[in-house]
Parts: sequence; C-alpha cells; structure tokens
Amino acid sequence: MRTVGQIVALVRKDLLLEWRGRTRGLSVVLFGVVTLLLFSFAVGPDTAALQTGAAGFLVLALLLSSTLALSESFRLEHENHALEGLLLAPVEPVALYYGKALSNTLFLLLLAPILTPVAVVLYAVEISLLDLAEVIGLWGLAAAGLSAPGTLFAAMTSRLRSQDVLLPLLLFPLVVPVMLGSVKAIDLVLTGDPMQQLGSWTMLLAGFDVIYWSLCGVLFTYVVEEGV
Amino acid sequence: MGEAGPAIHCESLGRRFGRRWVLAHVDLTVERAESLLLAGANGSGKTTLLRVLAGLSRPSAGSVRILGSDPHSERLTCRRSLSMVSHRAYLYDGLTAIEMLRVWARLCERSISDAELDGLLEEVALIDHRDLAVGGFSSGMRKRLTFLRTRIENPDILLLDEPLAALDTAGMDLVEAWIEREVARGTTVVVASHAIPRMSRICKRALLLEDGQIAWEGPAAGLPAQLERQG
Amino acid sequence: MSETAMPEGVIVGAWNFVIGGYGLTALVFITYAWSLWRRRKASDRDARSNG
Amino acid sequence: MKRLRWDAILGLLGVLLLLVGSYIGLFLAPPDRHMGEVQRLMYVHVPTAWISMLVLTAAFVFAIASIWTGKPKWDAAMTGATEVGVVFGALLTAQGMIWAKPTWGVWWDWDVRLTTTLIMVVLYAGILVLRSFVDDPERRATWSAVAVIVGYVDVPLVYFCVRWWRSLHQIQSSPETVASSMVVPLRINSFAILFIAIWCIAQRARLEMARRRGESVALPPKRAPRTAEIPGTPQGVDNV
Repeated sequence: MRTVGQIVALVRKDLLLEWRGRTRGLSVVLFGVVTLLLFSFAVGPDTAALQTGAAGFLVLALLLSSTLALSESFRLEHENHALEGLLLAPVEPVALYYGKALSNTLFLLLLAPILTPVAVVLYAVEISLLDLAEVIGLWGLAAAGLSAPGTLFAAMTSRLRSQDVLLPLLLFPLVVPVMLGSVKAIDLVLTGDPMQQLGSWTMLLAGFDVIYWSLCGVLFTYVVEEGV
Repeated sequence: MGEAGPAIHCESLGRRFGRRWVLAHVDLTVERAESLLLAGANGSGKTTLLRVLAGLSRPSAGSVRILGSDPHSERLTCRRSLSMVSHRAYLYDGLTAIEMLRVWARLCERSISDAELDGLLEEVALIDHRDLAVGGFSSGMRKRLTFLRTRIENPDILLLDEPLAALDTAGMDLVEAWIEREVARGTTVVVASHAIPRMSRICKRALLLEDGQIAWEGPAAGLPAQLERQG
Repeated sequence: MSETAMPEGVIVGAWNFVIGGYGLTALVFITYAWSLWRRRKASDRDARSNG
Repeated sequence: MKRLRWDAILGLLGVLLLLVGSYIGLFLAPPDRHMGEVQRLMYVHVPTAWISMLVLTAAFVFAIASIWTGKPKWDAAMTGATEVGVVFGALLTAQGMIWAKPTWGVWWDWDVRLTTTLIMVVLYAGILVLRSFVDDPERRATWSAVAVIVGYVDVPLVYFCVRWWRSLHQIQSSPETVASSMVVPLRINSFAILFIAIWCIAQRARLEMARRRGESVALPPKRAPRTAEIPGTPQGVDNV
C-alpha cells in the first residue's frame, strides 16, 4: 500500500514536470507527425498503398517517438542528480521503476489521440468512432509494451556515452512482438477482421505486457543499485 | 534488526574507481548521537566515504553497517534512518519550491500540511520564492532548499558533505545553528567540510583522511593543530 | 558429382549450395577461433606491459 | 597450463568429429528423395541450430547466476556464451539463407526460425555493444546480465508472433523429417559443434577473466595512522 502511494507521488511528479516542460513533449508529438508525413512521401501518392500500410506507419511513428520520450524522461532525472535523490529516499527501486514506466506509458498513450487522426487524414483511412476507440486501446497496450523494457534500458543507457544509439539498438529487436502484434491488430481494426484474429493479437500484446511489466520491475532493482 | 549496533560501523572499507583506490582500509565506528568531522584535502575521499555510507556507492572492499543493517540488502531500514546533503542538489528544475517539498514529503510517507511546509520555507528565508520554479534559484537558494529535505526526513543519522559551501554568511549561520541543534537533539552527525574552525566547534570527534586512508583520528579540538603541523 | 547423377534433377546446382554451406561453416569456425586466439595474445601482452 | 587441457581436448575432438560427421553426411549418406543433394546441408545446419539455441540458453542461465552471486566467473561465462551465441546465430542465419535459395528460390523467406534467429542475433549483438560502453566492471556485469535475461524471455514471444504473422501466407515445409540413415551424421555433427561451442565459450570466458584481472588493482598498502595526542577516543584503527 505504501509503495502504491509512492508510485502515485512519482507519477504525479513526472506529469507535473511534463506539463511544465510542455515544449519538450510537444516536440516529441511533432516528431511523430513529421514521421507520419514522411512515410506518405516514401510510399508516394498512392492512396491504396497508403491505406494498406496505415497501421504499420502509425506504429512505427509510435516506436520512433518512444525512444525520444524514453531517453528524455531519464535526462530530467539526471539533470540535478535527482534520481540519486530518489534513491536516497526510503523508496523501493520497484516503486521508482513502476512510477517511471507508468508515466512513460501515459505520455505515449497521449500521442494516440493526436497521431491517429493525422494518420486517418493523411492515409485516407475510413474509420468509425468505435474503431478509433479500439485503436487507442490497442495503442495503449503497445505503449505499455514499449515502456516496460524501454524504461529499464533507458535507465541503463541514459548515463552512457552514445545513449541515442544504444537505446534503440537494445529496444527495437526486443519489441518485435509488440510491433507485429499492434500493427496486425490495428490493421484488422482498420481494414476489417473476417477471420476473427483480432482477439489473439490482442492477447499477444497483453501477454507481452504482463511478462515484461513483472520481469523488468524485478530486474530494475539490480540496475539502479549499482549507483555511480 | 540493528537495534544493538552503533550508528555507523565500517570494517576495512575500500572503494575503487577504475584503477584508483579512492578509499582504502577505513575502519570507522560512529556511536549513536556522536558527531564526527571529516577533514582532508580535495580528493582525499571524503565525499566517496559519505556516499558509501549513504548506500549510493557500493564498497569495493570491506563492509558497512548503518545501525547494524546493510545499506544494500536492508535498503529501506537504512534509508529511513539516514539523510544526506551533498553538493548535488537533487532538485527538478521544473518544479516550484513548495512542490519539491510536497514530493519529498510524500516519498518519505510524512503527511505534512502546506502550512507546516510554509513554516519550513520561512525558516530558510525562501517563503517569498515559494511558488517559483527551482530552475531559477541560485546555488545558495538550492542549498537551503536541499536542507529542508533532511528536515522532512527527520533522520537519526545525518550525513553532510560541505554543508557550508555556496552559502552566504547568513546562510552559514543558519546551517551552523541547525547542525548544532541536531547534535544537541541526539542525531548522529557526520560532516565533511573545509570550514574547520566553524565545524570543529560543533563536532566532538574528528578524522583526517589522506589519499583515502585515515591519517589521524582524535578530538575535533585537536584537528587545527594537527593540520597546522602537517603544513 | 554432376547433376545428372541425381535421382531427381529438380534442384539445379545443388552441390554448389552444399559446398557453400559447409565452406561457410568452416570459415566461420576458423575465423572465430583465430579471433579468440589473437585477442588472447593481445590481452596477455597488455598484462605483461602493465606489470 | 594444466587448466588449458580439458577444453583443448574437447575442441580437438569437436573438429575431428565434425570432419568425420561431414564426410559421412557429404559422401556416404544417400541423397534425399525430395530435396536431392541439398539435403546434405542439413547435417551442419540442424546441429548449428540446436547448439545455437543451447548456447543462448546457457547464456541465460549464466546471466541468472551472475546476477544472483555477483561472481566475475559467471559474468565471464555469460559473455562467452553471448558472443558464441551471436557468432553461431549469424552463421545459422547464413546457412538458412543458403538452404532457402535452392529450396524456395529466394534467399530470404521470412521463415519462422530464420526470422527469430536473426532478431536474436541483433538483440544479443546489441548487448555486446552495451558491454563495450560500460567502464565499471560490476555495473557492466549486472547490466548485461539484465539485458540477456530480458532478451531470452523474448525468444518464445518472437517465435510465436512471427509464426502467426506468417500463417496468413502459407506454411513452409521445414527440414525436419529425418530418415534413419541420416541420424548418424546428424548426431555426430551435433556433438562436434557442441564441443566446438564449449571450447569457444571457455576461451572467451578466459579472455574476459584475464581482461578483468587487468582492470583490477591491488589495494594500496595500509598506512599506520597518527594517534590522537589527547587520549580518550576508544577507536584505534587496529581493533576490529
């Protein structure tokens, strides 16, 4: 119970900081929008091709923005050695991990209502409001899947030289199941699901989330305990 | 539980950074309610010793016990009884002074009302900056705010790394009075400082570090003479 | 070893692929063993020069 | 010198067995009825696949041991297994491509095993890169062990998601049906490659231990402290 209170305090602190540094957050959002735009240039003004690829482009935009958001979230913690201050407080590292992973998930989830409409417009996808809600739900599962190992790896790489290369290098191959699962599931929502496969892809995403949210919480203790 | 042990106990403690031993062969016992002054030139290992005691740095050799507990395996027990002020501010530039205090209070599971927090800010003359972002604070103001953290934590053991650095005269007097009060209250205090005259008045015992090893140990009153003899 | 000797000559140039596969495997093993040996020597040299 | 012996013998035995097994596989075993001579690739490909998986599993076990005990020897063993896993995995991917070209007509076909192997190779190579960037030996050990554990748990997830993803297209027949005359060279080569892998891991682990010894420095000699002029402090440095 105590740990839950601390996690809530940490998430509140992160959200407050995110709100104060809105421009930082906005630049990540803008980055996502630019990526979506670039995909349409890469494919060409072929509406059919854009529609087919829409789900993939959307998830790729999320993936690329996530590395920015993740390393940014730890840059703040290192600015005045604030993370060290948190480690000095009577807080279990598990609480630090879940606080950070939760606020990262929330931030990435926030991208959905902005990037999805952009994709709908750019790629001429036909979508109902109900579908949109489904897409955002799936996006949430994907965001949680990216944040779980992402927070763990960002905590390690944030103190290293060339963190910008290392984080994607470690994270991208690991989250292939998240990527495949969410692309497939969102694609099924957008283009129809004649063979009722949406359920199993959602289960895959949820399974990844459950496994990595528990595993990384345990391992995070070892990562931060080797303090500088 | 470590109810029986002394406040701090180290045995042949050593810490290595790369190929350099920053601390070596440190045997140290600090009894409860004792006050200890750590002296030594820059790079003699004072900060590292404090960081190892605080559990921020793992010893490369030897062992540390805080109130009989290991800072790493019995993490929460140690953190609850220990507080540290260092030259690192541990602040978030985006938060205001009062928000920073609220975060600390919540993390330490202390329910402290805003009125009480205002009182604390008043004490360190920061009440006028209550709702300003910490990012705009001068280093002296940051330091004052950092002290309030230990006030909230209300520890049994207080580790202070250069508590007087970056402060103006008023700030130094403030901190000095506060440390004196803590010592009088029975808090175990370990201070690393270059302000020997000020600090040796407060502390009973002193310890001189040289190249990471204990070079001299004795009553704090004898430290100035010792330093003079050294040249 | 000609393709006409095969029972069913479905796959053209099959032996080339087989030889390629075995050759590659041997090459990788030899190169890796050599790299291990070389790194070992370098580390021994380092240890000696550092005293 | 004495410690070098067991794995040197094992390594030599591995090379010898590989020569024997490959000779049988290449010249004595009959060609496959459907696949023809291409089937002979199986005698190195399948053992490589088995041993790569085994090596990655070993890396996982070593990582857990390393994080649990904090002992440098487990970290060294884990480094060896990870690196050998990457090398063998890359070899496996290349062999798979050589297999794919004559049988399916393309070098790359998003086959489940091939894709999973490739992803694992990239992931574990990333872990080796991470190691090279961390200077502190203890932290390097912990962080890479954490990454190995996280990565190994991903294997079944990647496997299943690639399989589901593939199942929308068609399911490829895989080189699994094994006739009894093919068992002998397959078995010999499996042991051969296993022994070679063990030799490589042992060598790499030794190298890591040697490097780690190179990083460590002995404690400086203890100096006697000057004692306080005024008696009354109970703390001597000599008492324990």
